[in-house]
Amino acid sequence: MQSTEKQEFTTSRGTRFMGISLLIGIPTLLIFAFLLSPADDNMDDAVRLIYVHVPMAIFAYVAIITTGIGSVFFLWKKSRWWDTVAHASAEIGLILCGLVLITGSIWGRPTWNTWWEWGDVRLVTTLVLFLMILGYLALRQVPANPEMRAKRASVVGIIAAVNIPIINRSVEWWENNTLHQKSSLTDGKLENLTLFTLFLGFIVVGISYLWLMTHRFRVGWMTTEIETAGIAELIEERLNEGNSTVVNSQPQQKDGTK
Amino acid sequence: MFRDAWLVTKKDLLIEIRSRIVINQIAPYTLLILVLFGFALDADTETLRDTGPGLFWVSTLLVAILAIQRSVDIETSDSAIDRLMLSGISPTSIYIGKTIGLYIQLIILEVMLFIVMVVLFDMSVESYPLIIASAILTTLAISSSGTLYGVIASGLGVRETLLPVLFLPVLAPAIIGATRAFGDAFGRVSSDGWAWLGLLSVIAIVYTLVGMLTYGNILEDT
Amino acid sequence: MFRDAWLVTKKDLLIEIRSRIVINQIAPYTLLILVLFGFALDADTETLRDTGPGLFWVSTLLVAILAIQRSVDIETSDSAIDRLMLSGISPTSIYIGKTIGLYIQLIILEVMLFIVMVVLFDMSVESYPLIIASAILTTLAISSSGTLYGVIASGLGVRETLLPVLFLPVLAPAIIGATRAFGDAFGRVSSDGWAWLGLLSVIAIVYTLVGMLTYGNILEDT
Amino acid sequence: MSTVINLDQSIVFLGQFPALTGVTMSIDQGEIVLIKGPNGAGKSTLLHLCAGLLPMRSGTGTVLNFDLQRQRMELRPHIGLLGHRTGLYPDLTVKENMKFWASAYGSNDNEIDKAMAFFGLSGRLESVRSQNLSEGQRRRTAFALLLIKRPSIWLLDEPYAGLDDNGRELVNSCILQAVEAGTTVLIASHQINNIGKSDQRTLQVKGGRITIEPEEPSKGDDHVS
Amino acid sequence: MSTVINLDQSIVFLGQFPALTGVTMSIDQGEIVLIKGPNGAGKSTLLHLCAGLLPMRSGTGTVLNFDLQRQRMELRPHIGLLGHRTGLYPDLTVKENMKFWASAYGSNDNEIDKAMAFFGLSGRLESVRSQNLSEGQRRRTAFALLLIKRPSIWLLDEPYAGLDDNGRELVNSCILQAVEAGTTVLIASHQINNIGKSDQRTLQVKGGRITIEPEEPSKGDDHVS
Ligand code: HEM
Ligand SMILES: Nc1ncnc2c1ncn2[C@@H]1O[C@H](COP(=O)(O)OP(=O)(O)OP(=O)(O)O)[C@@H](O)[C@H]1O
Ligand SMILES: Nc1ncnc2c1ncn2[C@@H]1O[C@H](COP(=O)(O)OP(=O)(O)OP(=O)(O)O)[C@@H](O)[C@H]1O
Ligand SMILES: [Mg+2]
Ligand SMILES: [Mg+2]
Repeated sequence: MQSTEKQEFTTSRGTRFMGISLLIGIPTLLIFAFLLSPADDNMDDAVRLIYVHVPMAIFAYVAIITTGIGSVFFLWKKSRWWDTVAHASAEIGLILCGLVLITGSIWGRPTWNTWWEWGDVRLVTTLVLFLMILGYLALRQVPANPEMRAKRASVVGIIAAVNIPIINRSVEWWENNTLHQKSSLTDGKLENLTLFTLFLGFIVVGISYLWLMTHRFRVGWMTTEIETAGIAELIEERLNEGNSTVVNSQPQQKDGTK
Repeated sequence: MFRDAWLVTKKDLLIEIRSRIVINQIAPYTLLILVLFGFALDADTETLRDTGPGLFWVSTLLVAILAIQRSVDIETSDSAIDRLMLSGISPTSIYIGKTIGLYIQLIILEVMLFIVMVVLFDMSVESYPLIIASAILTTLAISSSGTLYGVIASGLGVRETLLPVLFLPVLAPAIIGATRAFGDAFGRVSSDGWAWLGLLSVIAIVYTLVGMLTYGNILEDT
Repeated sequence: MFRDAWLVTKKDLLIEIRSRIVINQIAPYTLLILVLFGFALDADTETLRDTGPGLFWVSTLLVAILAIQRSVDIETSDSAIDRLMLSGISPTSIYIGKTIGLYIQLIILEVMLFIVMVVLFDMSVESYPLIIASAILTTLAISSSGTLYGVIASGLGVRETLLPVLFLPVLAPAIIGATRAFGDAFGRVSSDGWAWLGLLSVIAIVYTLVGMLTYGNILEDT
Repeated sequence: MSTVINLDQSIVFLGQFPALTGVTMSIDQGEIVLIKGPNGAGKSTLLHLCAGLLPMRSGTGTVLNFDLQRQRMELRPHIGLLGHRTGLYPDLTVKENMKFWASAYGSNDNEIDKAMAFFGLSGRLESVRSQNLSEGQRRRTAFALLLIKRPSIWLLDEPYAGLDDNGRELVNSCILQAVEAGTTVLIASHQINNIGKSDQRTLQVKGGRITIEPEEPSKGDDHVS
Repeated sequence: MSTVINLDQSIVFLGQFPALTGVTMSIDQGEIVLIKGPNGAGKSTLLHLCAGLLPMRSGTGTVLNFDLQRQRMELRPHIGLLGHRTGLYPDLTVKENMKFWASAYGSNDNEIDKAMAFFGLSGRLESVRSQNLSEGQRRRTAFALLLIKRPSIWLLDEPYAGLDDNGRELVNSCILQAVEAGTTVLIASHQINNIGKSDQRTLQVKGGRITIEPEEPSKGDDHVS
């Protein structure tokens, strides 16, 4: 973090490393997904979406849970660091969650013959999660006292995080009524190469998450830094205003300050 | 702590009795919703009865939003909130008190709504205990998260709009569960309604706890 | 007269934009109502589509209540109403202005709600002219009676117990008519939707006239 | 000079409570009348009655020759009332508030600027939402609104509350200037006893009724108590 | 005597606006401090800060030995604040308002009766809803609520606004009595320059900062500006 104070950009050795790994990882994933891994027996080529769909779903959860943890620590330690973490993670969570919805819909079109199914629990709960994050970010956008806003947002973040288990377990609870895949990972029915590609997917999405996180965190940190830097100026203005009021109302008085 | 909470509850209920905003202005809408749906779907009363449970909870939730806003307005309209925060009543007590106040009002509304629905839609109840248990838990989830979110959405200069945006997704799982439980209690679906009570209790308890723990943090900076 | 009315409208809309009951905040709200309902009714999308028109108007009405309350609050919260009454703007202009302000907000809301509903519930429209005509008339009925009702309900003058008595019977026929018209436009019911437009226009016109004629009397005694 | 306010045995009820219990007074054009009286005496109610904002239960009254029983609507545009509450739109900025009312009153931009500058509301404050103003700034805005309306009668309810020394002077100079131009000014205030003009009158309100006529009758008329 | 309020370079933001731009002051127990300054100077904000109702952006401060950064919650019960707005529940009667707060503060019925009688609120007014009170009656009620709370610090923001002569005297006598008993009183008011006690201090607030220390330092301490 010290480095951010000196640097113009949000890059550092760590993120550059991650960036480079992504440059290598993403093409590799694509190659494995589209060329090397086999098509599924009943899902055909559409199965290839699983390599991004599932990792993104998992990391969407990770992102929101990170937001929750950041929020708890912010309320506890009152440290801006945690607040910035929570905020950054939520934004990435929103993107991931949105991508899960999109890839899922694209996937659903050939496999279930529909873009969207209201009766499906997984779909609806994922949408609900998406809306929760949207609400969180809407609250963060409100023009208000930053401290007050941060506290309120933390509470919303915590509530969103405690909903993750509920949303995740929902498939089990709603069992009778879902089109959506049940844990095919744990069934152990996947072929080796498929499994490996999926594993690769996890790693790539994971690094992407970390990479985005660090950048977004630094941007957030710098934003507050800039705001803090502006304070002196605002205060100067305010003091002058005080003086000018004095001049207007009591012209005989020469010295307002000190 | 509970003495203070009860004070706050009593005060909120007294204000409601005096101003009758919830009863006179909010309650009629729930009835209107049911009547409208009755007409809108008339053709086929089976459909109507199938929608009954969902309709019940969706309208309860929407009316709850109005009631929550009212509960916040009571404190903020002439900045009584300042005095409340200086009063020495702990935020947890305020939270509990306002939650109970809201709870009581919502339960009364639900009873009315329920009676009207059963009569209008001609529905028959198979399991009253299930109805009562799920209503108790869901209303707790609504009022505990509502009290919390009401104050989160207030005083930001954004007015009413933020509340539904934040509040509805958080309650969606509870409402879904409650709808299913009611569906079973009315004999409209074949799922096991009692299984849903587990979900509902988890949600109700978690929200109440989060509310009790974090309400103070929010009040700190009003 | 219309210049003054337009002033009032502009002012109300500006306040709405400032206090951010703007498109991007209403959108999630309406979306959520539909999502919740979509899930509450679960299983069967035919049922969902059957309820679509009713759901549309019920949600519109609910959001309208918020908007009406807000429209009244704007004037009464810090007794701006006194200044308004002393301003020389005729009560009829105030009434028209506030009605138009409400109307514009509701129409925007309805367009969004409509799009979301058609997409989410996967509904197909058979007759756009019917949809548009009935929406225009019903919204006029809601906003004209809502403006009038709002000022009555705010405790200005007449006792507030009058309000449910006045408003509900007043709007129920309009909403029912609109639901039927929409039902036909979506091809969900076999009734003749255009026939309902007659009822809707009568209601809209009568309410607007009554509002224009009586608003002054209500304001006179504040 | 012509009589602009004339009340005879006016009784006004607020809810079930007789806030005015028979007020008889007459006020001439161009007068400054100070209304004094303990809390709850009925001063604010009296001003609202004169503004045509309250119905009379019984009695008769005319303001600017409009009958208070039948012509309140016609009377209102000629009245400027500054109440305990400022009646600004909290979500709008000071400038937006001014602009809206200016177009309602038919005042032009020049008048707005002058009034705002006069009350020290130019510059930064123009674009502050009125909910964020300090108490005194809010009252200054309310007074600026009164200025751009240019009514024939000013009814000021505690006009000085919340204003600083400078603000009070500005208000006083406004009042004196307005009276010069023929405006009639009624002031209900606990804070002052005279506003620096000799021919002002003081009315004492108590229990919803005017109790004592001032010992220094200003123009030898028969202002019956 | 012990210092009850101590602020060092306190900066407070309201939204994006620096309402206090670095306030440094220290106030001893039992002092009466008059806070003066033009409209919008930051007086109300300063009082809210001392009440623990606003977060400090930077600087340090203690009130009654509670840290203003970390212990605002603990501080608040010891503060009595009378703001520009009275904070009564409009739908409840005067008596009901009193009773609710009394039980929150742990005061008994006797204290309620005494406070209400003292401010002339007994009798008819007891059962009037506070929304129907006159401005002065509402402020009297707010003051009565302050009395039954018995806080260690009184923060009075324009306490005299809307009060009649009698009301002002009552308030003054309350203040003097409270100070005798060791209460510290801060008053922000445009209306008075002294409240009849010789060892009061005056602080001048301007542009969100304390500008001039009074020439008559009350107790020889180093109240740095
Ligand atoms: C809009 C539609 C969809 C959404 C919102 C969605 C959402 C999700 C989510 C949140 C998960 C993570 C669940 C977990 O592991 O806890 C997931 C996993 C998964 N999804 Fe989807 N999905 C959608 C469509 C589809 C479709 C169409 C298919 C394939 C036919 C599919 C197949 C899978 C599979 C195989 C998993 C891994 C399940 C596991 O191993 O636990 N999804 N989806
Ligand atoms: N609904 C009501 N029920 C009972 N009393 C009422 C009601 N409405 C108003 N009052 C009483 O009517 C009187 C109104 O007086 P008004 O506001 O005119 O007083 P005022 O002279 O302006 O006082 P202040 O100096 O405090 O502003 C008050 O005594 C108030 O208690
Ligand atoms: N959100 C905001 N944006 C801009 N300025 C603001 C905002 N909130 C408050 N202010 C300004 O902060 C200042 C608050 O001052 P404060 O209310 O403390 O003044 P005061 O000294 O009590 O004045 P008064 O004598 O009028 O009561 C005002 O100048 C106000 O315009
Ligand atoms: Mg008054
Ligand atoms: Mg102030």
